[in-house]
Amino acid sequence: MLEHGVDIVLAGSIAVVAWRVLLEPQLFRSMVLFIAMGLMLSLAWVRLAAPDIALAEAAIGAGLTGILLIRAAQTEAAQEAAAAAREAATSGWRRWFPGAGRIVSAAAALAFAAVLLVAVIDLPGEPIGLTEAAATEMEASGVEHPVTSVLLNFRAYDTWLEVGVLLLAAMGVLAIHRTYNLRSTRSEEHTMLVLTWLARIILPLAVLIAGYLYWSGTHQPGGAFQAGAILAAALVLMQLAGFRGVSGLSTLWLGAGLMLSFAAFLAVGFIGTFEGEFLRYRHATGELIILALELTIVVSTAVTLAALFAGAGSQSGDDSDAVRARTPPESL
Amino acid sequence: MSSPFEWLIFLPFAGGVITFLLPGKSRPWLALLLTVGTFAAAWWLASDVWREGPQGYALGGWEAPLGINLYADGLSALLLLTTSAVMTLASFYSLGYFSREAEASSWTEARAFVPLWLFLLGSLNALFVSRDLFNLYVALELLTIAGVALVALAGGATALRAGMRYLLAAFLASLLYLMGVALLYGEFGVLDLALIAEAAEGGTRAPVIALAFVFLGLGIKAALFPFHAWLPHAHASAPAPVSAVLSALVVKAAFYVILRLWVDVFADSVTAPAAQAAGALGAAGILWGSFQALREQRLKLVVAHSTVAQVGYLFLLFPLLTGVGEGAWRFDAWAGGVYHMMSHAFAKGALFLAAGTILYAYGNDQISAMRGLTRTLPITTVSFGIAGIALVGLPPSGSFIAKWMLLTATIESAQWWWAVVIGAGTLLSGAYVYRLVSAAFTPDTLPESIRPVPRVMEYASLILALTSLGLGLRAAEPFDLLEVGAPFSMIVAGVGT
Amino acid sequence: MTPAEVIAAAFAVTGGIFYLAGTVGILRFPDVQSRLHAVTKADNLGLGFLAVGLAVLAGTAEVAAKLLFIWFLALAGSATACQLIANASVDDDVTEREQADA
Amino acid sequence: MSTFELYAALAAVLFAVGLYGFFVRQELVRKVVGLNIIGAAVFLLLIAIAYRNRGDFADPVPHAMVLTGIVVAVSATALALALARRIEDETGTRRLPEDEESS
Amino acid sequence: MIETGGWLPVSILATSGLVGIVIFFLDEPRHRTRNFLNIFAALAKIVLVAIAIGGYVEGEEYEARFAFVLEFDLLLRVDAVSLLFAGLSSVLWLLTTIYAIGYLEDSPHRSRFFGFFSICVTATMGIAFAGNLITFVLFYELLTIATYPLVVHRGSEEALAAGRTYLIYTLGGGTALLVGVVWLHTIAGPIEFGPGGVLEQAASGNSWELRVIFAVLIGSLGVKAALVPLHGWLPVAMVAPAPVSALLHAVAVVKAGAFGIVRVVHYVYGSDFADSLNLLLPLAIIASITIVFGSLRALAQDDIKRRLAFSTVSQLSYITLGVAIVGPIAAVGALVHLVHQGVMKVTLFFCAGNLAETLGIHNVSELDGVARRMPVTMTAFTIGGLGMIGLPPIAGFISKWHLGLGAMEADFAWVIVILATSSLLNAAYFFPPIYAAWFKTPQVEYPPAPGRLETSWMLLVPAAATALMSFLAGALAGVPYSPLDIAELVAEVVYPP
Repeated sequence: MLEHGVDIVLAGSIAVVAWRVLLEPQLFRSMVLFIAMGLMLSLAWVRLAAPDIALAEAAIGAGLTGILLIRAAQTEAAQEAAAAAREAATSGWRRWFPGAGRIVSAAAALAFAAVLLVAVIDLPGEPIGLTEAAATEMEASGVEHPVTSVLLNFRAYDTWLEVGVLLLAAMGVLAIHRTYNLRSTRSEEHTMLVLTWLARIILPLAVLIAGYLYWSGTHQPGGAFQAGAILAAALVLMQLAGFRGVSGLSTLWLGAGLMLSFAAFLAVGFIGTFEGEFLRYRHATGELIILALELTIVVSTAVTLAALFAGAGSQSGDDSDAVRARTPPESL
Repeated sequence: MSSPFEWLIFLPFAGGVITFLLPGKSRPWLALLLTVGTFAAAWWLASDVWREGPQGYALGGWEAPLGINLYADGLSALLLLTTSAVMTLASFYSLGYFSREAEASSWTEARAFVPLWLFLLGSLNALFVSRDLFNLYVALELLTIAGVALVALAGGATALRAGMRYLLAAFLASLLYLMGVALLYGEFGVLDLALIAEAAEGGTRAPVIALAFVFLGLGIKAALFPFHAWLPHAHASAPAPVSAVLSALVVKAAFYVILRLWVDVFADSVTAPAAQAAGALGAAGILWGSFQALREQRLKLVVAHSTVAQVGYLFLLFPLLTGVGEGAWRFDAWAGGVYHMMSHAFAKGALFLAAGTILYAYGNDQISAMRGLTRTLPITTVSFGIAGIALVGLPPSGSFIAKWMLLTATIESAQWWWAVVIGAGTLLSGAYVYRLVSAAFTPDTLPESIRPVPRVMEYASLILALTSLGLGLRAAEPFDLLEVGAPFSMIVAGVGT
Repeated sequence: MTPAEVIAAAFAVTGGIFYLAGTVGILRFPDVQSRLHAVTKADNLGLGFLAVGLAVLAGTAEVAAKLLFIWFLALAGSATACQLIANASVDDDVTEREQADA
Repeated sequence: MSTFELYAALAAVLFAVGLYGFFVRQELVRKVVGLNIIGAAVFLLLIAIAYRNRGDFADPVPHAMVLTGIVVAVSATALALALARRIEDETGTRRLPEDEESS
Repeated sequence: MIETGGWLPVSILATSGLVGIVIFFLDEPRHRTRNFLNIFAALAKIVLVAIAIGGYVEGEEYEARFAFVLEFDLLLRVDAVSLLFAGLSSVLWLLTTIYAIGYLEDSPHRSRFFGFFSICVTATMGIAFAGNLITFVLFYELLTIATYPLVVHRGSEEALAAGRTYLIYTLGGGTALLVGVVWLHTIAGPIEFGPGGVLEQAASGNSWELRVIFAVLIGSLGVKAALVPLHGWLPVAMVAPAPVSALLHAVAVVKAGAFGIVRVVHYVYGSDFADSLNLLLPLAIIASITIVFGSLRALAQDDIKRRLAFSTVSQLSYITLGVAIVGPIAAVGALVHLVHQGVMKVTLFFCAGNLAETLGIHNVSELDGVARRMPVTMTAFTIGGLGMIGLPPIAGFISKWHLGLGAMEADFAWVIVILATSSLLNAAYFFPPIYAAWFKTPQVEYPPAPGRLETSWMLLVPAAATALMSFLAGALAGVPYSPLDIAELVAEVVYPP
């Protein structure tokens, strides 16, 4: 009974927090709630025996997405009061049926949820999946940890394209801001002394933890993306603490960092074709290649996610006052 | 690198990476070189498919259930050829299009354009040969992000807003699709299309709700009628070569996935009412797209709205295939639909490139401003006229044959109302093409400032337009290629490499 | 219930009590600074007890060390955060007080 | 109510909340948050299915899918936020015209 | 692909087709080369058609077949009725080209004009030599596309409005034709024209379906053949320059419609089979209504070209009437009228063009005493007018005579009444202008003729030549290789004795 109790409380609280994220009029608070929801979600992953995903969720899902949203939400603070007031006035067809938009979308959302539940219920009784297939083939993949073997051997092509997505997002952000590097992002000059002190202590530790996670990925939960995310957090902390961080990189170095992993996959794939298919590696050499690929993923993910963080902020405008953005006094 | 699949995937992405780092002006030329290389790879794949039937490829050496398979039959070979051809000509066009701003600010559109452009090509290739539900998701996502970045490249409030709408719609659509994939994985425990097709045969295990999610997501990406609002401004405000490729290829990629799932994989699970609903939405799309195209004042917006109409046309295919019993005409309908996709790709590409040239020369693309076009830009007028003919589906063009096949199917399957819709679609497209073409015949009060247009831009759209006519005259080979591995024949699981 | 489990449970309960105190503090205290006190001090202490409890349960020294290391990181993080929030909120109070006086 | 059904139900609830948020909320940042919540719902369903198929370890394929999904979600979110930021620089408002209070 | 003798029809098409494309790329001031190319192409075509006639009579077989798509192939085949139409068009093309060169002396866009002019003739030849329905539809639609730019050649608001109505009618007709032909194909498979009709054996559908298809086909062809409710575009299209109205709206476009009806009735359904489905009687009724209606409207027109346009509407329906009456003599009457009406109407349009070009006369009321100033033009006009009325020995009499005989033979007594009344009406609207021109005193002083001739020779010679041809076609009808002789040849093939 207790065992279920935890799940029920956790699921219930995630749902409540998600609803609060939605309802919260002040954007900054809703973002903080979103991060809280993300952390609770990573607890849910632990409950569902998915430690890798828990790590990724905490690091990327809640962590980095959270700070991206907060960075984007910063400049919003000033307009928040006006926006809240305007919230009531809606436009177009919504004006003639005030609140119609809400009712209709609420109905649609509930309908979708109900349909989803029905679909879940009539999934076939006995579970069907690829667990045994993965178990049998894992030996040939060169790593002991199932998720890493799937991610970096059986479906390495997907991971490659996924790294491509990350690279493309970075390219897109650079194109949107019409710049080749992030030099123009102003790092905060007059930050707090305590922050710089924290940075000095945390950064080496962060590199250590990332290395540990990267290394353990081959035989126990961990892995490249999670390690990369931690390094990205370190880079962001550097930037916030007044050091140059990723915006210090020149165009060439930034470009190299961003596309390192994608190019590595291409090279490995190309070599693989000589003795078989694209991206083919097995057994001992497999493990070496996977480790190499994971290293490039760590570096590229870190640089890319830090670059995306810089991109979310304003390029030209200076953000110094934004750092001390405070939630405006309770309005409305 | 002994198989065309490898080259098809390797070339564009390798090009994207190299051009991303390579400084300097040589980028558009490298892009052109790589698109031509990809065309050669597509030709190589097509000849393999033509000689030896459908081709398979197991990535990383891992066979179907665990690993990801690539697969190419007549349909994907043909679409790959179309993709690389249109992309090559659009790259050829972009040589001229981006040359004008050489002296502009330190950041040039051209430098940022090329890597995104090659990634777009790479993701299209990856999508057309993919054989795995989740792999399709990642390819679609790559396509979306490249597309949004390219739309936002034009800068300015309208382009950014259009890019935002496009991204929001596509992001939601991807998540709906992924939800569908999750349910399908729960049902079949496998991600490979061939294995799912085998399991889903006979319609005993028909996960209707999962399919609903998948088709809803893909419908939004393909700009099916009620979900088309994001398309017009996104395609109209992008730089000219981008809007040509978006309308000609990217929208079709989502439709290709629907077609592949609907006809090949879940042929027995899709119901007749669903097909009729898809047809009805398609018909509504035709009417709405044409109606908007008739009202619009800006040239590129008219062409973008016509894309919504033509996509609606494609969805007429489904009621002819499902729930009408076994019939020889089903191949006609299917081949007709695919052929319409191809010839529309070329015609729409030419139309958008020509519109881009006019915008480039006249500075604005108001239809009323298109005075004396025959005098100032004769070649563009010719390509505009030919592309218009191909769009309406008048005889020498490929879409005439497509319309012929679709009409045959509607009559043989005794669904008259679709014939009426096809007729109405033709006349409406005739109406808005007339609007554009007649503007070119207005008396020659020459506008004051005409910016000289690099020849390469005009010839690129002309060649595209002529190809869409060529499709009409030389239709025998494409149809024979289409018959290789055509549906209505059971797909053998784990096709040999 | 082996003796280790009993000790661990005791530590966990006390940790829980401190968390409870911290939460009540947040809800009850009037302004930002006092709430900061509550959350930083009480919760960290709670976390410490929890970590020690788990370390006892952990068995191998390596896992215990990791747990304490986690506690140390959490301490550093929350201390800095508390400083930053306090600093930011100081400007607030000034403005609030001015508004109140004016 | 097994763990699978519980978390699948949570997925449905989150899906509804996210979808509602996406439709109703007009600010672009909030729409992106809505989408992230929908993403969380999808991943929950996937991992619940993986949990159901568990042998001596949970089904690794959905795990790989979710990991890829999270990374894709963060990149799409980053792109959306950059776009939102640029739209705000260009037009001064954080909303799309059709959501804007039509003048 | 091309069997023996296939080169002939292809080269007949190619002469005007290639020349058209070459002329497109000639820039404006190159008059000499353009005129030379035009004349040379016209002469070459006449020679080739003559070879074809000679060869056909000796029993040569000329057929060119191209694989088009799936089971359809493009077929160009020489047979009796195609020679009739091709002969008429090629001869008149030469004369009209000369006339056009003179008429458009210094107007802009002549390269564009002559380019499209040649493509129109290519389309007409294609229609003539089409061996099966799909080729016919292909060239039929091509004709629509090629004629539109000629109608709007002047680019004035009025011309654009006329172009729009023209497109609405013809595109609508084209779509209906497509639906009808596809429907027929679904029932009877690919249909090749066979004298005496092929549908009886091939068709499997019930008679009702065949009736509806017949109605759709005749309706769509009726647009171009200007049957009553669908004739609206013809008078409006008169705003086009005179050579366009002469060749296209008196010969090429309208004859394509009439020729189509001949093909459908005699070479697809076969008149006996059509009669058994009692389809011919309603066709005859519609034709008669058009004849009377056309003549009545012509009476009320003051503008010469509009009067001639309405006279074309009514004269065309003689052909449809002749086709609708079962019997070899009526068929001969219809076919020979196809040629005679073409020649006479071209003469009248040339004269109208001359009057408008030299003296600026557009209305019948301004014709008083113009014969003194322009005797040759008015003699040609008189010959044409009297021919239209049906007075011997001019060509018109021959066709009306055969139509009357055919009607008597098939005991359609009321047709004689129709023929009589229409001849009276023709007299009513042709005599007044002729009388006024010759016998009334001119109200206004006409400017004296510049040179020896009343107007430039290029305008005069074609008018005189066609007038002479219509006289000879009537007087020397019995001569072998005369239009009557070939028409009788066709009738023997269609109604085997």
